[in-house]
Amino acid sequence: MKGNARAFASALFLIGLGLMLVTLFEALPFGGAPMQVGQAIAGRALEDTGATNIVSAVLLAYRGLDTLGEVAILFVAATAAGLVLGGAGRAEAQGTPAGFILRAAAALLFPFLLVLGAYIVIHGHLTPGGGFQGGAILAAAFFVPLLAHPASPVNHGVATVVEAFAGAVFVVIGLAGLVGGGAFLVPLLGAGTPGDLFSAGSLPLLYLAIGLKVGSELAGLMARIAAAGDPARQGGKA
Amino acid sequence: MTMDAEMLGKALYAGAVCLVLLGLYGMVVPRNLMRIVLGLVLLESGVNLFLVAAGFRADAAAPILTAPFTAQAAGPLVDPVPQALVLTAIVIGVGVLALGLALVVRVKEAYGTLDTHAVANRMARETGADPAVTAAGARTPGALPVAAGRTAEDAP
Amino acid sequence: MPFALPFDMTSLDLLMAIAAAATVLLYLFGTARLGGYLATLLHGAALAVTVAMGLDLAAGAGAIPSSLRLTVLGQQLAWTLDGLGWFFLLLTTGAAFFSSWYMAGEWGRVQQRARIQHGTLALNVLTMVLLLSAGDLLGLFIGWEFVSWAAFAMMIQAGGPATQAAYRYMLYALAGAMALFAAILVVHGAAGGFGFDQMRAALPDMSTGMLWTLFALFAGGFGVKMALVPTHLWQAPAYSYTPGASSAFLNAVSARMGLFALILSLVKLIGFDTLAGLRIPMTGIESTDILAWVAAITMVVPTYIALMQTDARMLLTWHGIGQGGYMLLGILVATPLGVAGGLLHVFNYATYQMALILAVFAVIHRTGTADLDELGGLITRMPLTYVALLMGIIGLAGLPPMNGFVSKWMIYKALIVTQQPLLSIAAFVGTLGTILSVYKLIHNIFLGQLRVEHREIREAPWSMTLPMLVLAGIGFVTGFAPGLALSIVDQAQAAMGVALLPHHLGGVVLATGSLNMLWVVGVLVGAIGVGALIFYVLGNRRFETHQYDNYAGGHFLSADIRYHFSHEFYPGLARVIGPWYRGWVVRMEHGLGVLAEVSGDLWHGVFRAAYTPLYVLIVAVLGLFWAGGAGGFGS
Amino acid sequence: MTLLADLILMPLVAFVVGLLLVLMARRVRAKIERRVGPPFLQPVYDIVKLYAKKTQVSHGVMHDLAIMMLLGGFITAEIFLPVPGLDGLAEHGDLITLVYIMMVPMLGLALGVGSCANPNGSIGISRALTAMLAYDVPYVVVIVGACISYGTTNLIDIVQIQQQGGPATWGAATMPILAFAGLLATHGMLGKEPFEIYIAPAEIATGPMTEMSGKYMGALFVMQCFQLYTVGVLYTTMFLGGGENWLFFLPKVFAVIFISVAVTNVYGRYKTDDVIRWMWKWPTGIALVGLALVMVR
Amino acid sequence: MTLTAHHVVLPVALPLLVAFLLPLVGRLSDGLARLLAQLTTLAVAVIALLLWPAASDGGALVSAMGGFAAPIGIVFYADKLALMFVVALAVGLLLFRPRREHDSTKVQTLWLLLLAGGSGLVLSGDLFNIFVFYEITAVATYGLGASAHTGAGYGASLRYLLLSALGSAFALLGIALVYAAAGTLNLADLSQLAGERLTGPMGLTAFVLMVLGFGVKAELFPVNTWVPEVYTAAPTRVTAVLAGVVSKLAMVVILRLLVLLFQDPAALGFLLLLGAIGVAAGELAAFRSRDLHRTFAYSSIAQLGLMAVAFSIPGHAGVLAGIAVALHHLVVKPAFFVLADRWRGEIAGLTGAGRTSPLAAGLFVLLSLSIIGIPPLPGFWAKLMLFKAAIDAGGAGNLTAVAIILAATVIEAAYLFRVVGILYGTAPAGRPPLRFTLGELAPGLLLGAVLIAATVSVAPLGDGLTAMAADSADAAAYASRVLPGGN
Repeated sequence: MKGNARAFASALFLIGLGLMLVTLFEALPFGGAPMQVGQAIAGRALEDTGATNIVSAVLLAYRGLDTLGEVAILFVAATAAGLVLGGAGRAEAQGTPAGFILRAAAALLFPFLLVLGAYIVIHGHLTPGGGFQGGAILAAAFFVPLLAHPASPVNHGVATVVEAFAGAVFVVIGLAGLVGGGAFLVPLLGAGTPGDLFSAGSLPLLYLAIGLKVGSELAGLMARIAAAGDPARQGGKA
Repeated sequence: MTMDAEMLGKALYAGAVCLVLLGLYGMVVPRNLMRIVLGLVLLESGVNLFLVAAGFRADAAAPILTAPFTAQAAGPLVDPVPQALVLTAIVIGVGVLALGLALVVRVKEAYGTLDTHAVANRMARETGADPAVTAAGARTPGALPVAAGRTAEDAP
Repeated sequence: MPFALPFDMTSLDLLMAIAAAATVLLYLFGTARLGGYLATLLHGAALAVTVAMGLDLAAGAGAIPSSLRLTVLGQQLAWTLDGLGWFFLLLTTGAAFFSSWYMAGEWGRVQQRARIQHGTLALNVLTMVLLLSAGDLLGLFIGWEFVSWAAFAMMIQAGGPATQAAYRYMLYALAGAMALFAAILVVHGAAGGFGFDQMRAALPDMSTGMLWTLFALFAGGFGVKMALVPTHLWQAPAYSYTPGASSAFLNAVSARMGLFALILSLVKLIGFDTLAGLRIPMTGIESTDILAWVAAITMVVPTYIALMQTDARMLLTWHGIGQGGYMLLGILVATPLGVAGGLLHVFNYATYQMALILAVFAVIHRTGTADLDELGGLITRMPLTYVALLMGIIGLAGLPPMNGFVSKWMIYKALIVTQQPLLSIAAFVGTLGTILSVYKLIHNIFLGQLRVEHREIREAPWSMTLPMLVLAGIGFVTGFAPGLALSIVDQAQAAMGVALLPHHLGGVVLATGSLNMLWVVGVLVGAIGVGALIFYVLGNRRFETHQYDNYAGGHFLSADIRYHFSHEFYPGLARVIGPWYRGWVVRMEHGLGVLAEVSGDLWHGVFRAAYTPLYVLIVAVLGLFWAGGAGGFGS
Repeated sequence: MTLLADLILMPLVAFVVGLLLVLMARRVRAKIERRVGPPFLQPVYDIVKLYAKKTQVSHGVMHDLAIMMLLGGFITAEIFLPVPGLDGLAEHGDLITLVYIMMVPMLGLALGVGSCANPNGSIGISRALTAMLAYDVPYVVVIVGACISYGTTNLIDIVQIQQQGGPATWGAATMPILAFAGLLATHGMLGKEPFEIYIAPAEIATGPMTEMSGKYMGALFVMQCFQLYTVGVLYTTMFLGGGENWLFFLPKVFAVIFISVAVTNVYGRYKTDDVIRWMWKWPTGIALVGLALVMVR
Repeated sequence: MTLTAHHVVLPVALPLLVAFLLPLVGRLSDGLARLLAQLTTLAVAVIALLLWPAASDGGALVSAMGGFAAPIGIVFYADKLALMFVVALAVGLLLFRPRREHDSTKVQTLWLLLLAGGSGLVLSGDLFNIFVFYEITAVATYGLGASAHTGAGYGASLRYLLLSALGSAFALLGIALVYAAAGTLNLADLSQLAGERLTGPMGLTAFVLMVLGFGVKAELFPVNTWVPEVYTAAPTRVTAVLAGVVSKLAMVVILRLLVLLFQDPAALGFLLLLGAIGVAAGELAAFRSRDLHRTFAYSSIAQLGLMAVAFSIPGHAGVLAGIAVALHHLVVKPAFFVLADRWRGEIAGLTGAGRTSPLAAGLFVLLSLSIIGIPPLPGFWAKLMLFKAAIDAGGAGNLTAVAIILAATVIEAAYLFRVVGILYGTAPAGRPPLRFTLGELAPGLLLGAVLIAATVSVAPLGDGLTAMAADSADAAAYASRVLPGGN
C-alpha cells in the first residue's frame, strides 16, 4: 500500500474505533465504580495487614502474587536485554562528556536522591509510594553519575548480587508462609500498631526487597542500554 | 455527583481515549521502528489512565488512612485495587519498553536501518532464501551490515 | 462351520489372523528362498477360509460376526461379514492368491525389493478384509483409509515416476476420504450415531437437501476410488507403474473396493426406492440417472483414451477404468437382471484383467519393455503367453466363448428391457472401442514381424504362465457355464436386498429372449471343429514358410527391414476423433492446483507484510462493531 | 432329432443360398459393365479350384486356427439365425448374441492375417476394424431401436410379431426411418464399394488376402458367401417380416442384397476418415431420428 | 512432606526463586547453573505429578494466596487440565534444553522464567494475575526468540514484541472494561456476575479485546503474523517448545474465559470465525512455503485454528475435542521441529535425505500421517471428536468450519507428502549426507514412541480426557469450589 493510502486508511479506522470507545465508555458508570471487591478490601485492610496505605496492602498482601509477577517481569526484561545486548566487549563506551552543570550537580544530587529513595521505600506501607517508586528514584540516583561521566566503566557486579538476593528474599518470605502450613505470601510478624514505622508485619520487608531489586535492575538496564551505544550516533542515518 | 465531578469524569475518559487513539496511530502509520515503540508507550499510558479512571469515585478520598487509623473515620475511599493494578501495568510497560529498545539497538546494528519494510525484506531474504543461516554461521552482533543505507529493494 | 475352530474364534477372525500373520511373516521372510511359496500358501489358506465362509453363507448364515470389538471415545466398532462383503472378499483373496503364485517363481527372485512387494500385498488383503467386514460407518471409514494407504504403500515402492503417480493418487484418495468423512458426519448429525441401522432408521425423516448431499458425498467419495470420469486421471499411471504382480492385484480388485462401498452406501443403506424418489425438481431426472450417465461416460471416454495408448500396461489400466463404468451401470439399472449383470461383470473383469496384466508383465519380464512400438511377432517365441492374452482380450472385449460376454449381455439386456436406449448405445460403443484397442494390443505384441533382438527369448517360466492360463481357464469355464459364477453373485445380490435372478447352469431364461451359453459355446467349439475338419481333410497338406518368405507388393522382405505396422495403429480413426481429446479434465485438475498455489501466495504475502498492526486494528474495529451490533448498542 | 437336422441343414442352406447371392452380385456387376457375367456354377468352381491347389502356404498355427475360427464362427451364426422351417438354436441365443457371434469370425480373420506378418495385411485389418467401428455405431442404434419397439430380443418372437398383420406390421412399415438407416448400415457391413477400404487392391494389394492362397483363399470365398447370406437374412428377419415360407423369404433376401450390390458398382472408394465421418453423420443421424420416433410411441 | 492444596503455588514460586539466584550461581560456574535449572524443572514436573491424585479426586485444588479468600485475594485453581499442561511444559523444557552454542546462564534464567510464567498462566484463577503471567511468558519468549544472536532473530523478536505489546494493551483495556463493569477480577466471582454484568456490548467488547490480546501467543488469525518469522529465526529447540507447548497455554486461557465468562453465542461465533480463517490461512501458506521451518510454523497456526474452532463449540464435547487436538499437537509439533533442526534450508535441497537417515524419514511419515488424521493414529480420533462436536452443535457456522477443515486436510496432506516424496527421492551425487546423530533425534523418537503408545491405548486415554473435559467445562463446579460457601 502506498504510504499515505495506509495513513488515510488507519486514520479512518482510528476514528471509527474512537467513536465506538467513546459510546462504550458512555455506558460506564463513571464515578460510581461497582467497588465489588474494593469496598471489602478498604474496610478490612487495616486490621488484616496493619498498613495504612491500603494500596500497598493490596499490592503486597491481597494481590501479593501480582507484585511477585511484576518483579519477575522486570527481572525477565533485564535478563533478556542483557542477553540481547550481550555487550561483554562494549568496554570503551565512547560519548561526548556531559556539560559542566550536569557534572557538578550530579555529585551534589547523588546523596539527596539516595535519601529520598530510601525514605519512600521504607515508608511504603504508611504513606503513598513504596518499593517501585522508591526503587526508581534509587536507580536514578545511580544513573545520574553515569550521565555525567559517560566514559566511566560501569561494574554490574554489585548490582546483580543485590538484585539476586532481593528477589530471593521476596520469594523466601512467600515460601515461609507455605512452610507453616499456611498459604503462599501470608503476611507474617503480626500487624503491629498502625501508623508507626515497624508495623504491618512482613510488608515493609517485602517493599524493601522490591525497592532494592527495582533500583538495581533499572540502573543496570539503563547502564547497559547506554553502554550499547546511542542509536542516534550509531553510524548511518535513522 | 456535583457538576465538576461529572466534567472530570468526561475529561478523564476522553483523555484516555485520545491517548489510546494517538498510541494506535503512532504504532500503525510510521515506518520507523523507534516511532512505533514510542507509539506503544503512548498506547499503554492511555490504557493505564483508563484503568485508574475505572476505580474513581466522585465523593471519595484517596485510600490512605490518616491519623485516627480507623476505617470508618476516613469516610468513603476510592477503589484501591485499580491503583495497584496500574502500578503493575506501568512496570510491565517499562520492562517491555526496555527490551524493545535493546532490540531496536540490535536491529539498527544488524540492518543499518529502522525502516520496517527494509528490515522485513532483509530478514525474509536472510532466513528464507539463504539456507546458510545455521546456528554456527550466526552473524556476530558487532559485524557492520554490508549495505549501510537504504537500497532499492527496501521500497515497500 | 465345516471345520471346528480352536476356541470361539469365528471364521472371520481366522481370516483376519491369517492376513495379519501373512503381513508380518512375508515382510520378514519375503526374500527368503521359499518366501514366495510361503506367500502362496498363506494366500491360499485365506482363499480356502473364504470359500468355507461362502458355503456357510450359502447355508443361510446371514452374516458371519467377528469377535473384534473396539469401543473408543463412546463409539462401538464391530466387524461382521455379509454376502456382499463376502463376494468382494472372494475376489480379493483369489486375486492375492494368483498374484502371490505369480510372484513365487522367477518373477519374485528377479525383483529387488520382493520383501516389500509381498508385505504390501498381504497388507492390502488385511486392510480389504477390514473394509469389507465393516459393521458401521466409522468402521467403513477407517477400513477405507487403511485400504487407500495400503494401496499407496504398494504404488510408491517402484520409485521414479511411480512416486509421482502415487502422490497424485494419494491426493485424490484423500479428497475422496474427506468427502466420505463429511458424509458419515452428516449421517451422525441426522441419526445420532454411526451404526448402519441408526442410519436406516433416520432416513425417512431426512430432508431431500440432506439426502442429496449424502448422495453426492457418497458417490463422490467412493467414485474417486472407482475413477469415475471427473476423477479418473490418477488411476492409469498409478496402477501401471506398480511392479508386476501387485499391479495385477490392484487392477483386478483395488478399484472395486470403491464399487463395494458405493453399493453398500447407496443400495444397501439408502436403497433404490429412496434414490428413485430423489428427483431434480422440474426435469424428472433421478439421482441414479445422473450416476448412470457418469458411469456411461466412464465407459466410453477412458476406453477411447486406452485406444490411443502406446504402453501395454497403460492401455489395460485405462480399460480397467472403462470396465468400472459397466459394473456401475449394470447395478444402477436396479432390476435383478441388471444388478446380477453388474456383479457378474465384477467377477469376470477380475479374472480376465488379471490374466492380461500378468501376461503383459510376462512379456516385460522377457523383453524388458511394454512399449507397443518396440514389440512384435512374439507368438512364435511365447505361445502360452499368447494364448493367455488371447483368451483375456476375448473376455475384455466381451465376445462369446469367454465370460466377459455373459455379463455384458446381461447389462445390455437390462438396459434394453428397461427402455434406456442411449445408455445401451453407450455400452455398445464402449465395447466396440474395446475390441479395436484389444486387437491393437495383441497385434502389436504377438503378431506381425518378430524383431531381431527378440529371436532368442524363451517362453515365460511355468511359475508365471500357469497362473495366467488357470485364470484364462476360469474365464472360459465361467463363460461356458455362467451358472457357477451367478450362484456366487446370488450371495451378494441377496445381501443387497435385491430380488434374485432365476438362472440355470447355462445362463438366463427370460421372456424377452434368453441366453444359454452351454449351447452357444458348445456349438461354437463344435463348429470350429467342423472348420478344422474341412481344413485338414479338403486340400493338400500345408507346409509352413518362414516369416521372411513374405511378398509385399513386389518387394522381397528381408530381416533387416523393419516393416511391422504397429505405430499409430488406427490412423483413420485417430484423424477423426483426434481433435475430440481436448483434455478438459486435465486442465480442470491443473486449474485446481493453480488456485491452491495462488491463494497460498496470497496468505504468504499477508504473513510477510510489514504493517500487521493495521490488520489488527481493522479486525479490532470489525470485532467491536460486531460486538456492538450483536449486543444491541446502548441497551 | 429335428435339432440335429437343423444343425446340419442350416449351414448347408446358408452356403448354397450364399453361393447364389455371390453369383447374383457378379452377374449384376457384369450387366452394369455391359458383359455377359460368369456361368451359373462359377463360385463353386472357384472354391473347388482353390481347395485343389497343390501348394498350400501357411504362416504358422494361428493362420490355420484363423481359418477354422472363420468357418466355425459363421456356422454358429447360421445356426442361431432362424429361417422359415428351421429354428435351430434361436431359442438359446437372441439378437445381441447373434451380433456378437458374427464378430468372432471377424476377430479370427484378423488374428490369422496378423500372424502372416505382412504389413499390407495388418493395414488391411486396421482399416477393417475401423470400418467395423464406423458402420456398427448406426447398426447398434438400429438394433436397440428395433428391440425396444418389438419389446423382445428373441428373433423367433420378432418374426412372429411382424407376421401377425402381414406386410402392414413388418418392421419396415412400422419403423420406416429405422429400416432405411438399417439398410445403409448393412451396406457398410458388407464391405462393398464405397466402404471397401480394407480390400482396396490399389492401395494395399487386397489387404488381408495378400498372404492367403489355396484353401485359405477358398475359406475366404466361403466366408463371403456366408457373410452375404447372414447379413441379408438378418436384415430381412428384423425389418422385412422374415419368411413364412421359402418362396416369400428368398426374394426378400435377394432384394436386400441386390440393392446393396447395385449401389456398390456405381461408387468409387471412400478414404478411411470419410467412411467414419459419413457413417457417423447420415446413417447414425437417421437411426437416432428413428429411435426417437420409436421411443415417442 | 505431605502435599497440601497450598503447594500448588510451587510450580511458580520455585522456578522464580532459582531464576533470581541463577545469575549469582552463573558467576561461579556455568555448568552448575545449568544443572540447577534442570533440577528445578524436574522438581516442578515431579510436584505437579504428585499433586495429580489430590486434584483428580477433589475435582481441583484451590489455594488462596496470602490466606485471603476468593473474591478479595488471588486464587490458584489447579484442576487436572492445568496440572497436565504444567507437566507438559516442564517435560518439554527438559526435553528441549538449548544446544551448547546457544546456551548461557541468561538463557537458562529465561528458560526457568518461561516455566514459571507458563505454569502461573494455567494455574491462576484471577484475570489480572493471568495477564501478569502472560506478560512474563511473553517477555521470556521475546528474549529466547532473539537468543540466536542473528540479525533475523532480533528483527523477528522486535516485530513480535511490538505486535504482542499491542495485543497486551488491548487485553489490558479488556480487563479494565471487565473491572469497570463487574468490579471484581476473580474468575469464579466473575462467572457468577457474568449473567447480568458482562452481557451486551460491554462484555462482548471486553471479550474481543482479550481474545486479540491473548490471541497473539495463541496464534489466532489477525495477530499471528509473527509466527513464521520468530519460529524460523529462533533456535529450533526454542521454537519446538514455543510451538509445542507455550501456544497451548494461551489457548487454555482463552478456554477459561469462554467457559467461565463469555458463554454468549456472539463471542463463540467470533472465535469460530478467527479459528476457521486461521486454519485456512495456515494450511494455504504452508502449501507455498519453501523451507521446513516455515511449513511447520504455518502448520501450527492451522492446528491452533483447529483448537479455536473446537473451543468455540459450546458444551463439554467442544472442550474435549480442543484438548484432544491440543495434546496431539503438543506431541507432534516438537518432533517435527526436531527434524527441521537438521533438515534446514530449501526443501528441494533435501532430496535423498530419507535414504541417508531412514529413521528420521520414517518418523516424519508417522508424524505426517497422524497430523493429517489417518486412523488408527490419535490425530484421527482428535479430529473425529472435533467434527462430531461441531456436527452435534449444528448451525451454519460450524458446518462451514468443518468443510474448511476437511479441505484444509487435503492441502495439508499435499505439502506433507510432497516433502515425503522429496525425502525418498534419489539424492544427486556429491551432496553431503544430512545424517542425524542419535542424540539429536532422541527427543523426536521419544515423542514418536509416545504417539504410538497413545495409538495403542486410545480407549483409556479417551475416557480420561472425557472426564477432564467434563470437569473443566463446568463453570458452576468451578465457582462452587473457589468461592467459600458460593456467595
